[in-house]
Amino acid sequence: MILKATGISKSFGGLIALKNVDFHINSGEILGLIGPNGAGKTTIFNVLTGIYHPEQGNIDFNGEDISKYRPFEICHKGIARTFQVTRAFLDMSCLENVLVGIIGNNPNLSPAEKKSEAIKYLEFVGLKNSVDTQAKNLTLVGKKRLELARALSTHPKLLLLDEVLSGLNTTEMREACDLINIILDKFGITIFWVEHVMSAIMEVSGRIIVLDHGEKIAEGLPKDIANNAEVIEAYLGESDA
Amino acid sequence: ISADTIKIGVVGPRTGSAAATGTAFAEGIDLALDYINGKGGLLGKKVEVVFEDTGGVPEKGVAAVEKLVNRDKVPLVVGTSHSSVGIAISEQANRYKTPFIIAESWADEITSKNYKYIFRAGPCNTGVVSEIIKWLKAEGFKKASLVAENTDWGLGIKKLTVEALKEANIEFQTIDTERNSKDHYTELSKIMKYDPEIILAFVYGFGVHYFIAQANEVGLTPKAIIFEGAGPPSLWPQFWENVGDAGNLECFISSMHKSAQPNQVAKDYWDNYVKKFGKEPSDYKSRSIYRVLLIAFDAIEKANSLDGDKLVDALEKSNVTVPSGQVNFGTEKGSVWYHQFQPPMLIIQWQDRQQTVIFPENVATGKLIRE
Amino acid sequence: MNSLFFMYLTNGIVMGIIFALSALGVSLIVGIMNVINFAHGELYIFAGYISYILSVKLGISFYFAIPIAILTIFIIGILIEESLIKPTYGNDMYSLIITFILSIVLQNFALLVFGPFPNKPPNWISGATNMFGLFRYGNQRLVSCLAAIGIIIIVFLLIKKTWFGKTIRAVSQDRETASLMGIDTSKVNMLSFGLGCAIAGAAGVVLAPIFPVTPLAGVEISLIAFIILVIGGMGSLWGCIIGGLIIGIVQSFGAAYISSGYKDIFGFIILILVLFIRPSGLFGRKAL
Amino acid sequence: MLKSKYILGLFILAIFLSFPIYIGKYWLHVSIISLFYVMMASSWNLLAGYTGQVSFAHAAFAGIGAYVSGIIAIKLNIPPTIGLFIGAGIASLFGLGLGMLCIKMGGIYLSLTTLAFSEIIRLIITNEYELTRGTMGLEVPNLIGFYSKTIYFYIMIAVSIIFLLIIYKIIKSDLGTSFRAISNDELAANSLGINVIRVRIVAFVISSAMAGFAGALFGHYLLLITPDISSLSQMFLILAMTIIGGMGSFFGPIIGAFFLETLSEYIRIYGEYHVLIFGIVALIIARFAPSGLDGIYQEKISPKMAKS
Amino acid sequence: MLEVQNIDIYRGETQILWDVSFRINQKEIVAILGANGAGKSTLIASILGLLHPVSGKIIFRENDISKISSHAITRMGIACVPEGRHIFQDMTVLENLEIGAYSKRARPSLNKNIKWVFDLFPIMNERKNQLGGTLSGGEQQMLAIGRALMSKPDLLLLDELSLGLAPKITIDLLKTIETLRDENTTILLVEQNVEMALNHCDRSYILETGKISIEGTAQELMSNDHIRKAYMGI
Ligand SMILES: Nc1ncnc2c1ncn2[C@@H]1O[C@H](COP(=O)(O)OP(=O)(O)OP(=O)(O)O)[C@@H](O)[C@H]1O
Ligand SMILES: Nc1ncnc2c1ncn2[C@@H]1O[C@H](COP(=O)(O)OP(=O)(O)OP(=O)(O)O)[C@@H](O)[C@H]1O
Ligand SMILES: [Mg+2]
Ligand SMILES: [Mg+2]
Repeated sequence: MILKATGISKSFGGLIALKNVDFHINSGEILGLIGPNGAGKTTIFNVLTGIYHPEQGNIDFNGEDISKYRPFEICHKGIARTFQVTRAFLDMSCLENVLVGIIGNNPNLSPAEKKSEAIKYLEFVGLKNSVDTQAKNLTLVGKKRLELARALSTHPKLLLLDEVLSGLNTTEMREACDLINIILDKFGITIFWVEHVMSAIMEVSGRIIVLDHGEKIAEGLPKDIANNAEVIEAYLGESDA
Repeated sequence: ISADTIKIGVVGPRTGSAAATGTAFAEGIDLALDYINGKGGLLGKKVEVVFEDTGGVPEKGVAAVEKLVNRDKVPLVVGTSHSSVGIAISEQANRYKTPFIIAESWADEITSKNYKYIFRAGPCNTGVVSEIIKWLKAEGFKKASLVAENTDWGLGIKKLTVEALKEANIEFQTIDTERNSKDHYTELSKIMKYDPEIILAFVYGFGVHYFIAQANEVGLTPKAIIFEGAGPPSLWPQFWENVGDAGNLECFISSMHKSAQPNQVAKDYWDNYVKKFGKEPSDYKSRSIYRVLLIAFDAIEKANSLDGDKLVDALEKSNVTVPSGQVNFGTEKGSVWYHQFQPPMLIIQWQDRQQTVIFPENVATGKLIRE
Repeated sequence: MNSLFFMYLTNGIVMGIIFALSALGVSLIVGIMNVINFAHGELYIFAGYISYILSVKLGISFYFAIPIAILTIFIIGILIEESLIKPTYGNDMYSLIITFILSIVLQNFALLVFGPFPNKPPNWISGATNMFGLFRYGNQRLVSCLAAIGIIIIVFLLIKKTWFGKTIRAVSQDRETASLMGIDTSKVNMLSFGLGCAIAGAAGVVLAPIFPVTPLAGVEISLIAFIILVIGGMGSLWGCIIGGLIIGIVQSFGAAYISSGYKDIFGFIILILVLFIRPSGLFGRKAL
Repeated sequence: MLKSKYILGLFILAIFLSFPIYIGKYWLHVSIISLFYVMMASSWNLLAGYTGQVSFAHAAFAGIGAYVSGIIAIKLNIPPTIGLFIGAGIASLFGLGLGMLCIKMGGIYLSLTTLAFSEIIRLIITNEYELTRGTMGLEVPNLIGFYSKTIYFYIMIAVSIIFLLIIYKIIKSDLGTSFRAISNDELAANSLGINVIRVRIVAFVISSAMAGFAGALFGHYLLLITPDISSLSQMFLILAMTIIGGMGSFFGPIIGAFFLETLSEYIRIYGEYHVLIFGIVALIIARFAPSGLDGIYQEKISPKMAKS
Repeated sequence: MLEVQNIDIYRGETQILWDVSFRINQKEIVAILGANGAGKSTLIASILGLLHPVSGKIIFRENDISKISSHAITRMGIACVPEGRHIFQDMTVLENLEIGAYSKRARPSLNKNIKWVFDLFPIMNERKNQLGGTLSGGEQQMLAIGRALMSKPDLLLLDELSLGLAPKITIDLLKTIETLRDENTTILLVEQNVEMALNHCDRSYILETGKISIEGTAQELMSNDHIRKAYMGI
């Protein structure tokens, strides 16, 4: 087990975004997180990465409680993420964007090493031709790829992906899913991801957690989740999509 | 040294909050140049003035002198109005061995340091305070509030006044204020509480206008008399607009009044001013710079040289007549009076928006009016 | 002791309201455009000068002088927005720098044109009122204070209750999307900057009879306004009012019981305290 | 290409170093003042131009450095050569405190808070008459045993070069990249492992230490320090120089400082218009050439020269 | 209703669209499909007047709108759900919706429309006083759609409708769109989920690297091999 969260609660004003949520992530797995809009998925990510501190509960990451750490400390511990609404450094080139992640975690490399590392990740996500492009000139999907490269460059043990597939067509989605599998296999990075695209999440994830109104309503293998009545009711709807 | 002109350096605040003084200086310079060049100049050369800005800030004053001495190579510098600027410049002028004649920096420190190259032909705090106390005694004031701005000048003159008031057995309270403060209700309520006969206000800035207007609002005047100890604020053009009827019966100190012209030079100055600028001088600062320039001209003439040491000799022996009388610099070391010439001061009261000289008695044109 | 205490309190409140009015214009512009108008104080001063010139030099009744002055500042504001601010949209820091330079330019311009003396339009009303038999208080101050309250209320209604208010906020947050809602964003920006300036102008006109204007007095006005802004929370109208009152009252009592020399410092001390306790200001929203 | 640039640089430096031989006392004085502004504008640029933190407290830090060094020289007889470093140290401590206070909010809050801070410093200097002699100004001792403009000139050059080297190192280093990342998106930088607050404060502390050192040096040169050193008009000059030369560019503030100081000598006669002219020049450049003189050179002149 | 005639669009120096032409008739749902970076969003931006074509024309109801500024275009009855949502972050949900009804023609029915949007997305009603920027991703998408509907547009442009929405919500929305069409709103849809888009549109255009490559009815395209392979992964 790489991460174990127990009794996480978080509210905004009167709104309870997370209510006593327990879950764990096994190392080397791909864990999916689904749930209706506003269920609290992104909030879980924000809590795991220290952007919010949970009001209750603790988060054990490799034997250490990280629930009070600040974002950069958590990153140093080995959790990286992408943002649902992308947050690239718009006035910097793709290369520099990735360099930031390397500087933050591996400051002792030589400049040349840093650069070649950065390029390696950009190539991996398919931005080989955009190394010197300003991030603001990328399309939405380009920005998502960049976020992925940046996240990988921090050498995480656990990678949180927030809707990286949205905005891709089916073919592109296939490629992306392959990429995710490679990240797990080649880099050995555990993955925890949020996605609304059922076909992908069911196929790629080993296990899935379902959240609704800040509470965990189901957990299990994809095929069980797909047939869980409560999940269908709250989230999937009865159609075939 | 330029072949055909003699350059004299003048420093004064042409910008900043006392820029009005700079304007007055410029007028005085014009008149002094008309006078000397009309007479054929000095040592057979035309006289030229380089007027540098101090902005009322010591550093800028120092920079101005740096330029006058090193770039324009003037033999002597006159002018300035802020005490802080005067102090800074006198250090530097003395270092450069360039004679410096101060017009309107009142701090005692300037002459009490007894620097060889520094002269003052204008009021010093000690002189001003003793004049004021004489007047207070003559009028028989018994209870005073002393309001002083929290600057070098304000604090300096406050200290002297406090000692003098104690000596004169006049009961008093002291209150500090900001030079440019606009709201004086707090200070005024404290004064109300104390209920003095006279308020001595040492504020060299617009603050005193607000003070006078607000004193009237809270009902402090006309029961008590306000005396303003810096001179110009009560003479600045907008005085009446700013204070309205509250300005009536206010008293202030000045070194010049139309009716108190001690000599022909003063009368000529007044007439020439009116002729040249088509109005009467609003305050005495144009005459102050005129005064020091006349002294400077005379010294160059007498020394027949532009050498600093010779000029100092000539200045020490000066007996030229200027609008405020005959100049005599003290030469005995050890006090504020060394190289100091104190022009006579007048106490003036606004009576129906007219200036009435009320002290000293020999030149008075009227009597102090109280409510 | 008691009468003094009430005098300090009253004066603190009156000054506080006056401060709030002086800060309202900047607060509005920050709130809706995310632009700090450093030249705020100078526009205030200019309005004072215009009303002075109209009423004293040209003998126009102040009933006319006041609206003319405010209108002039409104137009000046629009010109500033069109010529200097427009190109900086989206770059908060750059607009800050530009308006800072502008304020220095305007100060020195005023110094050349109007001279260094304070200028004061005539009082609207003379005399003083005896307050509860405890102390006397200048009538003009009371009237200016009432006018300030009036202006503050009008601005509140305008921003909180009208379409115009909603529109300017939308534009401030996302120009492009606002234009997709059918909003003419250039016009709205122009008008809202003009409005902020006009409020500065209104403050200048209302307060000039009590505190005559000088070319350099704008700096103090801006400083007080900025302190209020930080204390109250950037762009919050309520913050602006509460911040103004706090500064007014603290200054009044501080000058009375501690030292008049350090009067201006009390505001700064409050500022530091607030930053310690609530970095985003009393009414500020915490940015994510 | 690169080599010829170096040669040009060395050539300019050589001309500069030989100034005392032929430019005369007065222009030497002007050069010394320009060098002071080079230090101030460059260190301010490090903060404002590279991390986007437009601080208005830079002149105040110069004031702190100058007063600390001056006061301890007078009251405690500490030699000014050591005082310089103590002054810079105290200034950087204030920088640290101020940084911790307002850096979290960043942006406009930082600007306004630093503005307020600089006013506090000015007020305290003015009011703490006993210690600072208020507006009268504090007379401080010479840096070394005797007074020589030439020696001051060389000291100023040496310190300027050291400052510029440090700044250059910083902006080309990882710290420089972090600066830019933070000014782009703080949260994202934080999530990528950058300790945002620390990076910001580091920038703040370095630049205030530089300002403190420069201020102290300047004070000992003028032999006089007044509250004006930490006034808003000083701040305006620093800002105007940076803007005119080019904000966020390495050479910008250097060009700007020399440009404005020289201009200032030529428009001296127009006393009242002086600041107005500076302001208008700065405004025009800020509006029409936001990247300043250096930017104009890079965009317009340099490519042409490359072509021909 | 809308006719785009041979437009060329640049962003800065680079040309993004080449000689693009298409038309939408009244009461029609037209889908524009294409890979990432094909230029779909750019096309929407140029209809909205955010970008102006270098050559070619855009005709909306007999008016050439290719040189008009965007606020004027939207006032003519065009609304959009922009890519990336662009919610007014610091305004409440309710205020966001009200701003959607800014145009004169929409204001009278403001309250009615708000109710309609709340019926469509009940969660918006629950969150109505929350600031737009703090909504979850999907909630923001709903708000963006609601805001566009507030103006009762004649032509509705939807850039990536289903982005970030839960499957259930997406299904409901597509039904709503069909209802809207039946109520006389014309719809231009940009979608990544090609299969879904084709299931619900009348006609469709395929945009490939800035050029229209294929057009046809939904059924025609569904059975087009190239499309099945490149976009539907079949
Ligand atoms: N800063 C905040 N202030 C107030 N409410 C918030 C804040 N952040 C999130 N919320 C609310 O918390 C709830 C959970 O949000 P979250 O972003 O976690 O949802 P989500 O599961 O990621 O949804 P989606 O699939 O739409 O992205 C939402 O209703 C949202 O409106
Ligand atoms: N602001 C911009 N400046 C320069 N180029 C841009 C800009 N925005 C987009 N582009 C480029 O224009 C091309 C088309 O982009 P557009 O956003 O229209 O594509 P799209 O079809 O909507 O793609 P997606 O499915 O990723 O949203 C892309 O190559 C992109 O890199
Ligand atoms: Mg989410
Ligand atoms: Mg797109």
